[in-house]
Amino acid sequence: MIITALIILMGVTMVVSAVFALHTKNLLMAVIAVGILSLFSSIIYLIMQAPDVAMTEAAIGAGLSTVIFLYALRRTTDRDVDDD
Amino acid sequence: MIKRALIFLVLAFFAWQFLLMVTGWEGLSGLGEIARHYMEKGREELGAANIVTAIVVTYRGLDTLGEVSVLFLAAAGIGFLLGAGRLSRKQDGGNAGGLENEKTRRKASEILETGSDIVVPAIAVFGVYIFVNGHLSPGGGFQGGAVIASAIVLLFLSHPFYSLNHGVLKVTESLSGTVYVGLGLLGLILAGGFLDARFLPVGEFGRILSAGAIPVIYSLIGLKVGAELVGILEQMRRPS
Amino acid sequence: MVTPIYIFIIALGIAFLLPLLERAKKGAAETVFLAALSGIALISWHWLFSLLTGRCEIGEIFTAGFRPPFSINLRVGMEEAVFTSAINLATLAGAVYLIRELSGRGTKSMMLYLLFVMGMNGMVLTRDIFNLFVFMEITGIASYALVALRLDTKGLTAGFKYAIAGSLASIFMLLGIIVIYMITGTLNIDSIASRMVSFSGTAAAGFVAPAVFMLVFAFMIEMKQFPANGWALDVYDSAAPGISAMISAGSAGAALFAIYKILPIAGEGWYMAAAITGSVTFVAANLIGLKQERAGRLLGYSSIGQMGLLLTVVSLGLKGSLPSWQLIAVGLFINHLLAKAGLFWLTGITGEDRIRNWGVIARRPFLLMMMGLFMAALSGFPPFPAFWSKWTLVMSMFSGGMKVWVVFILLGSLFEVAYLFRWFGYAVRGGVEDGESGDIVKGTPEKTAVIFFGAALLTAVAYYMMGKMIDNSTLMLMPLVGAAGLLLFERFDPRVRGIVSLAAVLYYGYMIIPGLSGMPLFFNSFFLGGGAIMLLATLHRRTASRGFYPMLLLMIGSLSALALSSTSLQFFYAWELMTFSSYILVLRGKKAMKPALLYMVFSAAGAYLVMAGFASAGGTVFGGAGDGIAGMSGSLQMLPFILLAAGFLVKVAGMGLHVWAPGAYAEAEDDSSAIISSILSKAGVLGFVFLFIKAGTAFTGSTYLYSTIGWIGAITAFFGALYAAMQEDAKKLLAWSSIGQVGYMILGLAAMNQIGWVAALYHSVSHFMFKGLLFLAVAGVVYRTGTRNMYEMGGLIKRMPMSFISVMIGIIALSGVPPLTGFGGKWLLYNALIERGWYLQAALAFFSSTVAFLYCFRLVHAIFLGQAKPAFRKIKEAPRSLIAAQYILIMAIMMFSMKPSILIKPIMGIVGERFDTLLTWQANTLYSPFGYWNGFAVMMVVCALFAILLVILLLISPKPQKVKQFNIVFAAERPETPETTHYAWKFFTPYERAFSGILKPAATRFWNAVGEWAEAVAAMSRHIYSGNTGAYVVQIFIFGILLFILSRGGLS
Amino acid sequence: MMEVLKQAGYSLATLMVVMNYGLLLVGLVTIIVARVHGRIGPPIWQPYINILKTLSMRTALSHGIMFYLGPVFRIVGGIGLLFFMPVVYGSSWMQNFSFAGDVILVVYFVFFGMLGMALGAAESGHPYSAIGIMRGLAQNTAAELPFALALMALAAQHQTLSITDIVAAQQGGIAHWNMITNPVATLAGMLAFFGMMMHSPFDVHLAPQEIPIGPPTEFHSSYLALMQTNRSIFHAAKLILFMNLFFGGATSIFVMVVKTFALLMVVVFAGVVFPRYRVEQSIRWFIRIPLAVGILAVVISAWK
Amino acid sequence: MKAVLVIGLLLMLTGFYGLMTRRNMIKMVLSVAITEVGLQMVMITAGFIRGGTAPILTEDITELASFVDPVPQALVLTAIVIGVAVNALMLAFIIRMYGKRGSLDVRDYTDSKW
Repeated sequence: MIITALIILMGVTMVVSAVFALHTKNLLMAVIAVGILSLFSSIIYLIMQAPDVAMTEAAIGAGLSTVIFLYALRRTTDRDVDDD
Repeated sequence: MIKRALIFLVLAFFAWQFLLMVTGWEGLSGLGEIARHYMEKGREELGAANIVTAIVVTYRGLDTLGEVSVLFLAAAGIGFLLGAGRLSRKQDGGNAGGLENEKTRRKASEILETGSDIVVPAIAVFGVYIFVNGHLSPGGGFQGGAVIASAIVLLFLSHPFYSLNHGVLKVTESLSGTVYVGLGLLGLILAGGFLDARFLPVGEFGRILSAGAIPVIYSLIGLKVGAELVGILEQMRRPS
Repeated sequence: MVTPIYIFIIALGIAFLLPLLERAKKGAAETVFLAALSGIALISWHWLFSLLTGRCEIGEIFTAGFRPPFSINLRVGMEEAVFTSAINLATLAGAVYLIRELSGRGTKSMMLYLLFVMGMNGMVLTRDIFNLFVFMEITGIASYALVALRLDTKGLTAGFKYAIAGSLASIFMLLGIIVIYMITGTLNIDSIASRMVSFSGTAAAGFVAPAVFMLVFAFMIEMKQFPANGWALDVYDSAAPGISAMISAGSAGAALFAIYKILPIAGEGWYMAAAITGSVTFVAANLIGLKQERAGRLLGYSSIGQMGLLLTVVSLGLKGSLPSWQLIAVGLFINHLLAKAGLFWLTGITGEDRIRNWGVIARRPFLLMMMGLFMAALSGFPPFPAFWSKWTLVMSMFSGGMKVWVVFILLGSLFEVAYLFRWFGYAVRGGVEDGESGDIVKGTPEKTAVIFFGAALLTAVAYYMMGKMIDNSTLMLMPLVGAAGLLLFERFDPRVRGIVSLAAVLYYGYMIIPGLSGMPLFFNSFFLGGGAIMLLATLHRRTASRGFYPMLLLMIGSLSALALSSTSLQFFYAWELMTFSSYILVLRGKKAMKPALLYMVFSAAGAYLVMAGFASAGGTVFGGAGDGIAGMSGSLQMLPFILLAAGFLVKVAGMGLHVWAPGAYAEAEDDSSAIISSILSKAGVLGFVFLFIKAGTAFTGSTYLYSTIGWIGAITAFFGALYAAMQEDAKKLLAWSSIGQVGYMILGLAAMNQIGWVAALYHSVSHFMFKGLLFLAVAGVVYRTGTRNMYEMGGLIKRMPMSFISVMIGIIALSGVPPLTGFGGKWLLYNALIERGWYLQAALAFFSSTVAFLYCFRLVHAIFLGQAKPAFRKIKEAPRSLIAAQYILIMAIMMFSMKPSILIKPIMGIVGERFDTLLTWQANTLYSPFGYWNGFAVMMVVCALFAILLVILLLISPKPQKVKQFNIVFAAERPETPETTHYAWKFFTPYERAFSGILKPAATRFWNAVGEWAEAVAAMSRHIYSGNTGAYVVQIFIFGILLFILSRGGLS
Repeated sequence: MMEVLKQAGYSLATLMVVMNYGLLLVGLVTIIVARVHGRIGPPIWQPYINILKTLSMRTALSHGIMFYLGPVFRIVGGIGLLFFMPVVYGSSWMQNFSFAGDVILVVYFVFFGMLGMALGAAESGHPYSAIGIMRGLAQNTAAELPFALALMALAAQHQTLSITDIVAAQQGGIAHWNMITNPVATLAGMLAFFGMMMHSPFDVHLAPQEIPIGPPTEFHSSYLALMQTNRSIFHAAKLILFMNLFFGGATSIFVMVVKTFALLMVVVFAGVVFPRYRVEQSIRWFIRIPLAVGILAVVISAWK
Repeated sequence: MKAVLVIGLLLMLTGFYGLMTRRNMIKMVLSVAITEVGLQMVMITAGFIRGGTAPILTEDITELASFVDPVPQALVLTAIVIGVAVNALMLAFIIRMYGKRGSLDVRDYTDSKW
């Protein structure tokens, strides 16, 4: 029960951070928000009895992927463009 | 306006499709055919405790080889895109923002530098531990490789001017991959088929040296993945 | 057998090792790379060869030592072997082609290429659905990077777009895969397929349906279906041509194979949806391609179209609606693979993206020839594989009752023909628009070799398929063999080539004619004899005339094959060969770019109608082997009759469908015009002959159909004459005249009685003689004067008396004035029409022949009479070979005029007992139920009168004082510049004014409007491909919705 | 062989008769037109005088070979027209060479002469010749349209193309004439006839010769003599053709003279009251009313 | 565990939304990443069995039904790595494109069209 509540809580956070990532003007924040989202997902995997996946997601999805995004940001710009 | 309507239409349509999936979703009540087989026979066939590892390395070994190839390809592609030729914005007359050069890159703080010097080898060793124990405990080549790569990230952060020994990286990358393929070939020659890990004895359940060649293969995967990820990171980091 | 696992071992092993070779000796990496690709290719060929010769069974390969479904397995069956062999061949050739670029970019690009090849092999071989996904990703990622090989903005953008689209596809694919795994508990494609069936109709279906939909959706994106294919177009457009070639040829094929594996999983409900999607894509891509001006993108549209067509074939085949679909698919695929790659490779060699500038290739005859070959293959001309596939496809579709599909497929093909040959027209005739004209296209030796290799391979496959498909293939191959043999003489003097061709035609005729009888005898004697005379006329050529003689020989040969054909397929084969060769002949004219294109498009449309006609008759219009034109009887149904008649009407340029003819006849080279107009125009007559024989008059509605065709013939005759009278251009005049004259033949045939048929055949021969004569004479005049405008000539009788006599004899024969041959045709025709009760048609034909008088006079007056222009006061008589050919024709005309019976009697024999005998001979008099005609007596009376009166005139007239031509008095003054008084321009103004109401070129306007409309639709539609990745993403999703709706329609 | 020679002799005799008759007719028409215009006009034998005069001209110019051939073509056309047509029904010597061909041959022979004329005149190189030819050709071809329809109507009515048979079918009194049995076809034929006889109002193509230059004047001396002879033959032959087709033919020379003369008078009187048409006007006229009448004729005849 | 399923699908929808509306190429790649996370969650849910434990055998083998399905986990493992690899490649494209034009706006890269 608590676990379900936790999952729902994390889920809401994840969706919110996804929407935030898409709407924020600050690309750095957007990347970090997606990183957090990944991290939360790895926790959920752990809860779902998938430790291998959780580890992979944490290390690759949340960790290295975010770093790669950040490097990409550093080599371009962190300013957003206008959406129509 | 039309575009927004279309986007809304698309989202509504897929939401509806997903809703259909959610309402019809019953979840698994038991293991399916092949899952049952893996769980039941996996131990005696391969002797690996971590069935996910058994699947990844052996049963679906070709997938994993492909996966490694994908990573390899991505690294090659990134290397090709970012490595070849000079990255000059003048070609198209771009203006503001952009690339940093050596001057703008700040030196890391002393604490970080010192701390990382201690932590990086430890993390790397942890990574090795993860892939060596892949057949016993959660984790394996990918996770271990990623951990090793994180160690290098830390190194990059603490030593902004650190430059990797590309030769070593390249040799690791090449050899681990080639040996991986070679082991697969051994499986084809000595055991039941390509990537069959049983050309080495299955051994005693639960030991490090058990489960045939799974630990060896997974370790090679770990090295390979680590090398590729580091290569990718290095390419992404390098401001030309 | 070498297990195909080695494909992956070699690819991966070498790819992993390649980085280490970077510093090694120069060339080492390249050698290893090519060796690896060769090894991969050898493995697949080995399998293909073993399977073809039956040396081995289908190979099932298990990995990891476990049997499926517990581990991933591969399969090498016939299909897999064919696809991997083809892909590996193309990629190996592509690698050789690209080797300089790849090596210039370092080992990384070679690694990418190697894994790209491996990915495609995996996609074909694997039997595991998730493994399929992995190999798709490998192929995808490698191609994303390879697209950006040149590292230019366009390529990078395209790579990015490709990656986004690919990511979307993989997301949907995974979603589908996981759900399918969930309900079936397996990932093995074979097990899934069998288990999926049990879910239809159960409670789980509601949950499974979205997942299946997404799986199919994902593969449809990979198949680049309309409209979710903007990214793919940008990829073809932007990548290096060598890479585009590989993506178009290779990965598209692998994707096709993937969807072939996936569709059975999705279930039968999806076959229809996939087939419809494919057809829509085929039509839409080819339609939008019409507006395309850039070569790479044009090929992109074509590639996407071909993929759509292949998808249709595969889906319908899986559905069980297409009997021999494997053959169709393999033929289309290999054809597409080699031809498309070849064209992309050519694009790479010329380095010219705008098709308007493709004139650069014209200076390299070899490359131009290759281009023509690939074009022919891509448009489905024989003997290339697509021809056999398309034929089988249309046949199967008709027999399966899928007429609507045929309409769409033929429509799409027509668009494709239009834009491909538009491009080819630019290449041959376009010249170079802006600057750089000094550049000569240079291809490195290996690139040229690869292109030649592709063409040779295509030809070999064509030869193989031809042997399998067509009866009596040796005979049918003769025209091609002749043309190919003549290519060996290309370096010789044109006269040598001409003589060799002439000898070939004569020898062929000598071999073949003695064994013939009936209609084949008639038409073969006609085509070969006529061809020989016309070949004689071409001997005046002094220019290089590259490709002229092979194509001419091909055309004559295919006409002969047409008359010899004994099955529908043979007929259509010869028909298409004839179309292509004559197109090239037309295109050789200096200003022939547009007319040739128009000719090609109309001919292709006509050919498609013919093909559909054959198909709708169940492919059995001819009874079978040996049942030649002569042996046919029975009746057709309404639909095949209409389709075939419409197709042949295009060929004979029936009014309304004639718009191609004036340009094509007039703009071809002058001696080609003579051949095309006098001989080729009879191919349509041959078509009608054979159609009418087969159809008979017994079927319902035949009365209306025949009288419709008769009216079309009469109206064609009338308008042909009327327009001819209004032309300023001598060749256009003759072209219109030809259109009109063929109208008489159609009218005669449609009368469906003995007199009508004798009239038509007699008139065919007679028209050949006088129109050949006129065209050759005009060719000589044009050759000397350098202009075709009659008003710029005048008074040439003094300089070119021989040509003048030719023209005079020609027009007397043409206008039907007794005693020459033209009259016989007219007399027979009126009798036939009266017998049929077609009085109004007869009156119209009569009136047309009086109008013909107008242009006849105009021709002789404007060129030879009146005032000579100063510029032409010194020109010489036409070249000897032209004159010789003309006088052979004159002698023939005189002979047949003197004794019409020597021509009419054999024709009566050929027409034979098909109709009630109406014509009878008594001595030299020919009797019909209505009248009689003694050609011999008429000739004698006229000659006698002529001679007597001429003698009288010479006796009574005093010795005349010869005056110069310009010695005229003009309002009591000698004009200062008499040459300006040559009254020739707008000669028949009053006629033009009086008939202004019906002289409006309604048909031309109509077809122009159709063309403009198509282009406008294309121009409008292509704007959806805005180049904006975001928009492309939306399109992909929208496509998903459409696909869903389609599937629902298909399911219900 | 003897048969042929005999027939040739007969035909020559016929030719003589018709030629003289034609010359007289030309003279007569000239007088009539003059009288209508209120002039006295030349004597009736003026055409003979003209021919003799031109024959005796001593100066002659030649522009080239077609200058010879043109008039010859022309007169072959005229004589041929006559020769392939039976002049008097039932008369063995006035059958000419009608065994060689039917009405189609005859009507096509009309073109033969036209072509020759055109070729000869055009060689002169004078633009007015060309204009005259163009006008003549244009108008004549337009007139062929109703004529063709009328011919087809007759073919439909009698199911034959043989002139002899058509004439035979009309024997037995005026009620059997095609004029009565097929009035619409006759009307169409007559409308065409106006054009083909080149009398006013369809004589515009002769206009260039009224301006003192053009085909007939460009030809001169013996050439012109030949052509004027032909003109009379041609005239008469066309009258005979129409008489045969629509007015019951002739059973004797006398009937032939009466009928053709009457026929000519119709044309002449109809013509003099109309102003001259321009070429495009006359073409337009032919493709309206006569065309409609012709189609009606065919429809009615085919209906039976 | 429908909650995880719903979250996953919602994330996928969010990703679709972002992919369609965002003009910044980095955000497009982020959208792809979000979609992938959602997808992976759906995949894990597909292999989940109520009351099951992680598929790691111990010495004392318990009854088999108590494990969750290991296959989807293996698949997700592959999917994650592939996803990150592709995203990294896309970012490399973006860097290189930015080098050419100095813009991240996807609308500035419409050289080839129609």
